[in-house]
Amino acid sequence: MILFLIIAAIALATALLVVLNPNPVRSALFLVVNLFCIAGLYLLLNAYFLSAVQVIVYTGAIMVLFLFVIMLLNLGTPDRSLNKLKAQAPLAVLGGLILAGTLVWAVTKGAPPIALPTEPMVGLDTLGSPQGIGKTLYDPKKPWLFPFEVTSILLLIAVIGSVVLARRSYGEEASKS
Amino acid sequence: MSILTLLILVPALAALIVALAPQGATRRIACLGALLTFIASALLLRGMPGPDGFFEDSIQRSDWLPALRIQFHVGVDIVSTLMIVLTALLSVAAIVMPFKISAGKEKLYFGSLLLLEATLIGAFSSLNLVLFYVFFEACLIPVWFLAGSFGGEKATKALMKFFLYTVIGSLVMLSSILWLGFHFQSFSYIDIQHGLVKEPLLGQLGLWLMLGFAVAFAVKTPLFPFHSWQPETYAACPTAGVVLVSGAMAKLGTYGFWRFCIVLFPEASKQAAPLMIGLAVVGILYGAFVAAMQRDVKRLIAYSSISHLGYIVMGLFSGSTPAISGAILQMVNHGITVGGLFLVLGLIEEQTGTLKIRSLGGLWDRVPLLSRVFLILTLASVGLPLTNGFVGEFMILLGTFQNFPAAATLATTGVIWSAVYMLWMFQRVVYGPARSEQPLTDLKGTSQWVLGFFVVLVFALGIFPKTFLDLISPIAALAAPMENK
Amino acid sequence: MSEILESLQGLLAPLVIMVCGMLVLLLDLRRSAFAARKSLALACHIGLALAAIACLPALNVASLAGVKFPGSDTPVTQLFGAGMTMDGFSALLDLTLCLVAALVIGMSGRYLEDKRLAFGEFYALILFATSGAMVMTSALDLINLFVGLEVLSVALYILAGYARRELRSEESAVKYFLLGAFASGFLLYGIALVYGAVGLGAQRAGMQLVGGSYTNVMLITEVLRATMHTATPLATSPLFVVGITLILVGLGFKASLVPFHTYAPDVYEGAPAPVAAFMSAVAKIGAFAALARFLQPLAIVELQTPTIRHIIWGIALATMLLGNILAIRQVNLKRMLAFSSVAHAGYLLVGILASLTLRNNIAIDSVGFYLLAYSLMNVGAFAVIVWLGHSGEEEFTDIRRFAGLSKRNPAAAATLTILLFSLAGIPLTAGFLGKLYLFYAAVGAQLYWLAGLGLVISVIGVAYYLNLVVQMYFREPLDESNPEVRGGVAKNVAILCAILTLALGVLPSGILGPPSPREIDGPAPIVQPGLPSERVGGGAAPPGAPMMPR
Amino acid sequence: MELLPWIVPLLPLVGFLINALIGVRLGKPGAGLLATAMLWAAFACSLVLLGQVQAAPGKRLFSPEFVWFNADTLSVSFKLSIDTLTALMLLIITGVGALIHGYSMGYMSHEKNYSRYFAYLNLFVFFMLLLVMSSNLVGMFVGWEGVGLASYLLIGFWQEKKSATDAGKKAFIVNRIGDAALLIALFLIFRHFGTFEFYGEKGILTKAGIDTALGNGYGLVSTTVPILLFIGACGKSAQLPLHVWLADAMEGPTPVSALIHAATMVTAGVYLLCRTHELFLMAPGAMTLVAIVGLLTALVAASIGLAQNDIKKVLAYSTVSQLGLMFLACGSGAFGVAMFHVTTHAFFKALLFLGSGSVIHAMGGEQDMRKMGGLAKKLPITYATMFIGTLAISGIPLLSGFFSKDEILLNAFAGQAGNAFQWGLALLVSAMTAFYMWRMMAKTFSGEFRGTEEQEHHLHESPISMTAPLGILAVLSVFSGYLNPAALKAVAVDLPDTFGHFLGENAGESIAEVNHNTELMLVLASVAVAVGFSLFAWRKYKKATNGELLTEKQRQSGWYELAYQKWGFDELYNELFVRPGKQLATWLWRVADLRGVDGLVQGAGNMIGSLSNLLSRFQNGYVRSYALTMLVGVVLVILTSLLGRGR
Amino acid sequence: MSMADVPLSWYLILSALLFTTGVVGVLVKRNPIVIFMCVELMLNAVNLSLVAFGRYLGDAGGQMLSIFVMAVAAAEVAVGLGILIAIFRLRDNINVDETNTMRG
Repeated sequence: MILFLIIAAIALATALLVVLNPNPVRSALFLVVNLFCIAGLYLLLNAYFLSAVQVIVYTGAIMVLFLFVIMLLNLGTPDRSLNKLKAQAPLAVLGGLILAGTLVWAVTKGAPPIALPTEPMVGLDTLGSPQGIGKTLYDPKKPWLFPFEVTSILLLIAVIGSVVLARRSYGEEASKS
Repeated sequence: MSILTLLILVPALAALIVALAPQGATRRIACLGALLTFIASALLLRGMPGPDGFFEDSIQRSDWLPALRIQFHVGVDIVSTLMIVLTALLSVAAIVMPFKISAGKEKLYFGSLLLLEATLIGAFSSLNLVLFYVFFEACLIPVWFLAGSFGGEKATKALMKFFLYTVIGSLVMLSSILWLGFHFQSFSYIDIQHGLVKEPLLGQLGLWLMLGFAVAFAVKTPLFPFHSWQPETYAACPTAGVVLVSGAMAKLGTYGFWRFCIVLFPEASKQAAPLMIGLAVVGILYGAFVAAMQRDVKRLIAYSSISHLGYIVMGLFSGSTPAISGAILQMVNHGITVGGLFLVLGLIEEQTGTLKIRSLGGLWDRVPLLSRVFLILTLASVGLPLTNGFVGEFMILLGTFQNFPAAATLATTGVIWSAVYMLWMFQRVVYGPARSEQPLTDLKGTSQWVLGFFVVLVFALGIFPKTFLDLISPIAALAAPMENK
Repeated sequence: MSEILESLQGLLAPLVIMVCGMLVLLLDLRRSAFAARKSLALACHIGLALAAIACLPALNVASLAGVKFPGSDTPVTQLFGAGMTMDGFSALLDLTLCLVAALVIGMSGRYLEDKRLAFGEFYALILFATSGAMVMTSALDLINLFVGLEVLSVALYILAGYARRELRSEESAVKYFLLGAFASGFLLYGIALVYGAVGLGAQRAGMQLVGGSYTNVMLITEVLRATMHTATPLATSPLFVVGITLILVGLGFKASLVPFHTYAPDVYEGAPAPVAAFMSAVAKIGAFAALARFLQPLAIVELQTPTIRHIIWGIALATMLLGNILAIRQVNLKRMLAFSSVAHAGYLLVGILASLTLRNNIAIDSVGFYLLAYSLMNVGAFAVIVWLGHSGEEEFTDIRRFAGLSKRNPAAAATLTILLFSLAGIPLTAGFLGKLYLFYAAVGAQLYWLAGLGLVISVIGVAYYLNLVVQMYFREPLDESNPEVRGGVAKNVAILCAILTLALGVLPSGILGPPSPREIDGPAPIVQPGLPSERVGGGAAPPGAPMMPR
Repeated sequence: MELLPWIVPLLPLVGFLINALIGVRLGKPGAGLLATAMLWAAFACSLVLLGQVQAAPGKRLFSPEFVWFNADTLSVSFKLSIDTLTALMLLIITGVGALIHGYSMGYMSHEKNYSRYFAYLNLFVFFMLLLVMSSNLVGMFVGWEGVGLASYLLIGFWQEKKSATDAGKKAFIVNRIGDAALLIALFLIFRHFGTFEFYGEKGILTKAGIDTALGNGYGLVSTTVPILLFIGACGKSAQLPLHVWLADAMEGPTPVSALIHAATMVTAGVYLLCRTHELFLMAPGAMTLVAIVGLLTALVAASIGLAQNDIKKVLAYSTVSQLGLMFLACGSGAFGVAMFHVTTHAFFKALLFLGSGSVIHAMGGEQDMRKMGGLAKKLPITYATMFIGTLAISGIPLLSGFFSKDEILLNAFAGQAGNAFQWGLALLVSAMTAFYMWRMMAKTFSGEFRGTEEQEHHLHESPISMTAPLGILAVLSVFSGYLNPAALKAVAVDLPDTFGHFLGENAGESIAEVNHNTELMLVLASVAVAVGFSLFAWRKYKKATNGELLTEKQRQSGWYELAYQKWGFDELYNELFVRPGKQLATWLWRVADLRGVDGLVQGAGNMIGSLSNLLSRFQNGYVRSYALTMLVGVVLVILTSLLGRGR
Repeated sequence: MSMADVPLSWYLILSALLFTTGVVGVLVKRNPIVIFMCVELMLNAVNLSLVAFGRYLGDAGGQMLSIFVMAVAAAEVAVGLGILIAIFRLRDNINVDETNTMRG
C-alpha cells in the first residue's frame, strides 16, 4: 500500500518534470526514472517478466537511443522567442485538465472494488512468469500468436525505415545506370 | 430490345462515331444519326396505350443494378412520346441547319448535340426513377461543354452557376427518389405509382416528397425564382444548342412536374397548387416585363420563355382537365415556336454577326423570306389564334380560371405584355432602315426546307390541335381526382 | 498445430504479400539499377496477383458474417484463436488493396528513377503496408487491429518521408509520424479500457474465458448482450463507453475524420505523389474496415448507447462539410484531393452509421463498394499527376498549370475529367453509384437529415472538381508545351483507372452482386429480455463462440 | 349547298393565300384583280345567303361545323351562323370591301409591294367575315384577333417609316388590352354557361341558356360580363379610354383607313354589343356605362376634330365620335338604331375617306389641309362626291346620316335611361360634326391653292378605278337612309321601317316612342343645328382665304390648344403607363433580377468561399496546434459520450 | 499481503494521470524528440492500466497486450528518430514551430 503510494508519487512527479523542464536531456533522464517506477509497479502486480522487459527494453534500449539522438543532434534548450503559438500552452493545460478529470471520473466510477484472485506468490506458471507468458503466447486457442508474427514484420519495417531514412549517400548509388 | 433503347443508342453511337471520325465527315454522320432517330421516334406514335397509358410494345425492363433493384426500365405513354418526337425533331433541325462552325470545334459541337439528344430521350423514356435521374443529370454535361467551349472564358462563371444550380435541384430530388425506392422496395415508376394508389402518402410526408421533386423541375424549367442561370447560359450557348436546350431540355422540367408531381402525388400537388401557381403567375408577368427591356434578342427570348413556361406550369397544377391537356399541348408548341425562333436568330446572327437589338434592323426587304418566317414565329409566340400558340394558352387559361380565377385573370394580362415585348423586338430587329450595308443571303436550300417545316407545324398545330388532344386527353384525365374542387 | 495450419491457409492473402515483400528485399540486394526495377516490379505484381487469387474463394462468404452478429446465420470463420477472420467484406477490400498496390507500384517506377530514389525498399514497404491493411480488414481482435494498424502506419511514415532530398517530404513525414503516434496512444488507451470493462462485465455475467480474449469483437458482443438487462450493463459502463470512443478517435485519425483530419492535407501535399495516392486509398480502407467491424457490437444495444451514434452523426456531417468547404480554395491539386478525401471519408462514415441500424448487408456492402470506387478514382487522379510531371522540376500539381490542357494533352485531360466527374458523383461513373448506394442505405436507416444534407453538401464538391475541368477545357493555356514527359506506365495506370471507373459506373452488376434480402427496413430490435440468462447459461452460445459455462 | 356560308369567308382566304405565296408572279394588276374578284364573289354569295336567311326558319341558318379543340366538357368548333344581323354586316363588309379593293388598285398602283398589300387586305376581310359569322364566342374571338393582326400589318405597311410601324404596334397592343378583357369575359361565360355557342342547345343568347347560367350563379357576374365585353369593344372601336390608337392608325394607306378604320373593323365593337344585347339588357348598370362612355367619346373626339389640320386625322376623329354615338344608341337600348348608323356611316365615311384619299393622291401624299384649298375645280368628281358625303354625315335632312343620327338623338332623349341632358350633349356633338366637316370641305376645296408649285402642276383628277367607287358610295350614302326614315314621321310621312323590320329580334326591338309634338321638336332642333352650323362653317371658311379663322394669338388659347393636342391623352398615357412601365421593367431586370434573385445565388457561393478562407486559418501547418485540435476533439467526444450514455 | 488492498481504481487513476501528462506534454513541447518522449509516457500509462486490469481479472491478456505495445513502441522509436535525423540533415533544426511550409 505505502509502497504503491510512494512509487506512484515519484512516477507522477517525474512525469510532470519530463514535461515541465525545458532541457531535452533532463526530460529524457526524468523519463528513465519514471519508467523505472512503472517497472516497480509491474512487480507489485506480479508481472515479473514484464517488469524485467520494461527495464531492459525501455530503460536500456529505447531511452539510450533517445539520449543518443539528442546528443547527436546536440539540441539545446530552444529559445522562447521562437514560440509562435502563444495561446497553445494554456489551452493545452486546460484541455489536459478536463481530460484528466473525465478519465479519472470514468475509471473510478467504472472499476468496482473487487477482490484479487488468489494465486501462488512465485510459481512456475503464474501469469507473470516467463513460462506463463510463453504458454499463453503460443496457445492456439488464444489470438496472440498471429500478432506476434506480424510484429516481426513491423520490426523488419522499422529496420528498413531507419536504413532508408538515415543512410547518407543512398540516392547516388541507386541511380547509377 | 425496345425501340426506345435504339432511340437512345443511335444518337449516342453517332456521337461516338463523330468523335472518332475525320473532321470532314462529322456533319454528314451527325445528320444521318439525327435523321435516323427522328424517323424511328415517329414510329413511336403508332403505339397502343395499355391500361395505365404506357405503350406495351415500347416497354423494356432488364436488370441494371440488381443489388438496389435498379433496372434499365424504359417505356413511353403519349406525353413522353410527344416529348421524344419533339426532341428528335429539334435535334434534326439544329444539326441539319447549315450553321458555320468555327474550325476544329465540329466534333465537340455535333458530338454534344447528339449526346444531349440521347440523354434527353433517355430521360423522357425512363420508367425507373434512378435511371431517370441518371439521364436527367447526364444531359447537363453536353450542354455544359457546348456552352463552355463556344461561350468562351467569360461564360465560365455562368456555366458553373448553371451546373451547380441544376445539380442542387436534382440532388434534392434524389433524396425523394431514394425515400420512395426504399419505402416501396423498388425504383420502378409503375410499381411506385401502383403503390401510391394503394396507400397514398398523405399529409406532410407526401408534400415534402413532392416538393423534393418539384425543386429539381423548378430549376430545370425554370420556374420564377430559380431562373437566374438561364439567360446567361442561353447567351453562352451556340444558338443551335439553345434550340435543344430551350426547346427540349426545358420541357424536361415541365414533363417532370407532370409525371412525378401531378400523377404520383395528386393530393400533395393539390395542396401545393396555390404555391406553384403563384410562382408561375409571378414568373409569367416578371418574365414578360424583364424581357421587354433586354438589349439582346437571345436574352429576350430566354426571359420570354420563363413567361411561357409559367403558363404551362400553371396549367399543370390548375387541376382541371382542359388546362392540363392544354399545358401538355403547349409543351410541344413552345418547343416548336421557341426552337424555330432560335433557328431564325441563329441565321440572323450568322448573317449580321450580332444579336444586339441596337445594331439590327432593316431586314424586311433584304431577307424577305427569313423575315416572314420570323414574323410568323413571333406571332405564334404572341399566341395569335390559328397559330399553335393560341390553343394551348387558351385552354390553360380557361381551365385555370375555373379553379383559380384570380391567378388566371392576372395571367391573362400576359397576352398584353407578350405582345408588347415581342412586337417591339420585331419592330426594332426587322423593320426600319438597314443598319449596315453588308449583303445578306436569304433562306435557301436546307434552311428553307427546315424552317418551312416549322411554319407548317405552327399552323398545323394551330388549326388541327384536335389530333393531338384526342391522344392526350385520356392521359390528362389521370389528374381527374383534382377535378372535384 | 493443425488448426494453425488451417488458420494459415484461411488467411493466405496477407501472408503471401508479406513473404513477397521479403523476397523483394532479397532480390533487391543484387542491385543493378534499371534492370532490377522491372524485375522487382514484376515480382511484386506476381505476389499481389497470387494474394488476390487467394482472396477469391472468400468473396462469396456472406459478407460480414461475424460482424452482422447476431443477425446473419452463416457461421464466422475464426482463424488464429478467433483473432482473425476472412469473409466477403474483407475479401473485397483485400482485392481492392491488391489492386491499389499494383497500380501504385506501376505508376511509381519511373517517378522513383527521376527522383533518384531506391525502389527495392519502396516496393517492399508498399507491400508490407498493404499486408498491414489486410490484417486490419480481417481482424476480429483488437490486438490484431492494433498491430496491423501499426504495420501500415509505420510503413507509411517511412514512405511519406521517402523523398529524402525534399524538405516537404520530410516535413510531411514528421507531422504524420508525431500525430500518428499521438493518435495511436489514444487508440491504445481505448483498447485498454475496453479490455478492462469487458473483462469485468464478463466476470459479472459469470462467464469464464477459455479461448479468445476480452478484446475479441464477438466476445464483446456476447458480453454486451449478456449484461444488457442486468443492473450494470456493459453498454453504459463509463470504462466501456470511453474506451469505444477513444478507439473511434484512433481509427478516425487514420480515416482522416474531422477533427482528426488536420494532418491529411499537409502530408498528402508533401509526400511523393505515388505515396499520397497509396495512403489516401489504403489507410482509408484499413480504417473503415476496422470501424465497420468494431462498431458493430453497438448495433445490438443501440438504445443503450445512442450517444455514440449521435457523435458519429455529428462527425460525419462535420467531415463532409469541412472537407468540401476547405477544398474549394485550394490551388494545389494534391492538397485539393486531400481535402476531398476528407469529404469522402464523411460519406463513408454515413454508410458505417447506417450499418449500425440496418439489419442486412446493404450498408456494409455500400461502404465496401464505395471504398473500391473511391480508391480507383483517387489513385487515378494521382496517377495523372505523376503522368504529367517533368523529371527534375517539382510535381505537376498547381491547378493553374492545367489551363488549356485539353489542347496540349487531350488524353490526359479526358482521363482526368472522367475521374473528376466520378469524384463529383456525376451519373454513369462509379462515384455516382457509390454515393447512390451509400445514401440509399442511409435513407433505409432513416438518417433522412444526414442523407439530405450530405447530398446537398456534395454539390460543393461538384464545384471544385468542375472548376478543374473548366481550367482544362475552357481556359486558354499558359504555354503551348505538352507537359507529358514521364507518361509510360503512369499513363496506362491513369487510363486504366478511368476505364474501370466508367465500367463500374455503367455495368456495376458484377461487383454489386445479387439483390439483398427483402425484409430490411427499420432499426434492429433489442434482444428480448430473458435471452441474457440463457446466454449466461452459455448453452445457446453460437458455434465457435469462445465461451463456456463455468 | 349548306357549304355556302363557308364559301363566303374562304374566298378572301384563298385570295390571301394565292397572293401571299405567288402574288409577286401575278404582277401589278393581276394581284389586285384577283383580290377584288374574290370580294365581289363573296358579295354575290352574301346576297344569296341573304335570300336564304329570309327564307330560313327563325331567320337563322347554320353551317356544318368543324371541331377545333376539345377536352372533356370543353368543346370549341368553327361553326358559322347567319342571321339578318350577320347578313347585314356581310353585305357591308363584302360590298364596301369590294369597292375599296377596286379603289386600291388605282391608289396603290405605284406601290412596289402591291401583291402583299392585297394579300393583307384579303386576310383582313377573311377575319372580319369570321368575326361576324362565327356562331360562338371563340370563333368570333379568332376573327377579333385576326382583324387586329391585319390592321397591325396594314398600318405598318410602309415598314421603313418608324411612325408607321409604331402606329401599327400601338394599335395592336391597345387592342390587346381590350382582348384581354374579352378573354376574361369568355372564361366567365364558359364558367357559368358551360358553352361558347350563341344559339342552339343552351346557347348563351337563348332563354334556356341564360336560365341555366342564372342557376350557376351567373347573377353575381351578370354586370361584370357585359362590362368586360364592352371593354373589349372599346379596344376595337376606339372608345375612351382606348381610343388613342385610331388617329395614329392613319399612317396606313388611305383605302385601309377607309375599309378598316371607318367602315368595318371599328364597328366590330358595336356588332359585338348588338350580338350579345341579351346579356346587356340584363345589366342596366352596364348599359348606362356604355351610354356615358359613348357620349363622352363622341364629345371629346368631335372637339378634337375641330382643331385638326391633317385631313385624315379629322376624318379619324369624326369616326371615333360617330362610333361614340353608336355606343350611345346601344347604351340607350336602341341596338337596331346603332346598327342602322353603322350601315349609313359605313357608306358615307368610306366615301369621305376614299375622297380624301383621292385628294391626297392628287396632292402627292400631302395631307395637311393648310397646304390645300381650291381643289374643287381640279378634282370635280372627288369634290362632288365628298360634298354629298359631308352633307350626309352632318345630318342634312333627307340624306342617310340625317335619318340614322336623328334616331340616335331620339333615343338619347326618350330611350331606355335617356334624358334631355344626354340629348343636349348629343346635339352638341352633331353640331360640332357639322362644323368640322364643313371646315374640312372648305379648307380643302374652296379658296385658292396654298400648296407648292409642282404640287399645283401635278394636280389631276384620279383614275376611274378610284372615282367609280366614290360615285357608288355617294349614291348609297344618299339613299341608304330610307331603309328607316323614321324621322319623316314627324312631318307625317310614314314610310315603313324596313331596316328594323329586317333585323327583327337580332337587335332587341326597342325604338323609343314619344308623342308627335316632342318628336317634331327634336327633329326640328337637330335639323336646325345641322344646317345652321354647316352653313356657318362653310361661309366663314370660304371667306378666310388663308383657310384659317383664328389668329395665332387665339390659337394659343386654352380650349383650342387642348383640342389641338387631342386633350393630351397620348402624353398622359406616356406619363401614366409607358414611362413608369419601362422604369419598372428596367428596375425588375437591373435590380430585382440581377441583384436580387441572382444576387442570392451568387451570395450563397461567395459565402461558402469566405467560410472556406476563415476555416483555413486553423490549417496553419503547426504540428502542435493540429495536436491541440485533436485533443479538443477527443475531449468533446468523450464528454458527450459520457454525459449522454443511457441509464 | 500488504498490496492486496490497493484498489484497482488507484492504478487506473495513476495511469490516467500519467496519460494526461503525456498528452499535455505533446502539446506544449516544441522539440519533436521530447514530444515523442511524451508519447512514450502515454504508452507506458496504457501499459500500466493493462497490466493492472489483467492482474485483477486474473487474465494474461493484459500483459500480452502490453508486450505488443512495447514492441510497437520500439519500432516507432527507430523510425521516428530516423525521420528526425533525416530532416535534421536537410536543415540544421528540427523545431516543430518552424516546419510549416505547407498550410492553408
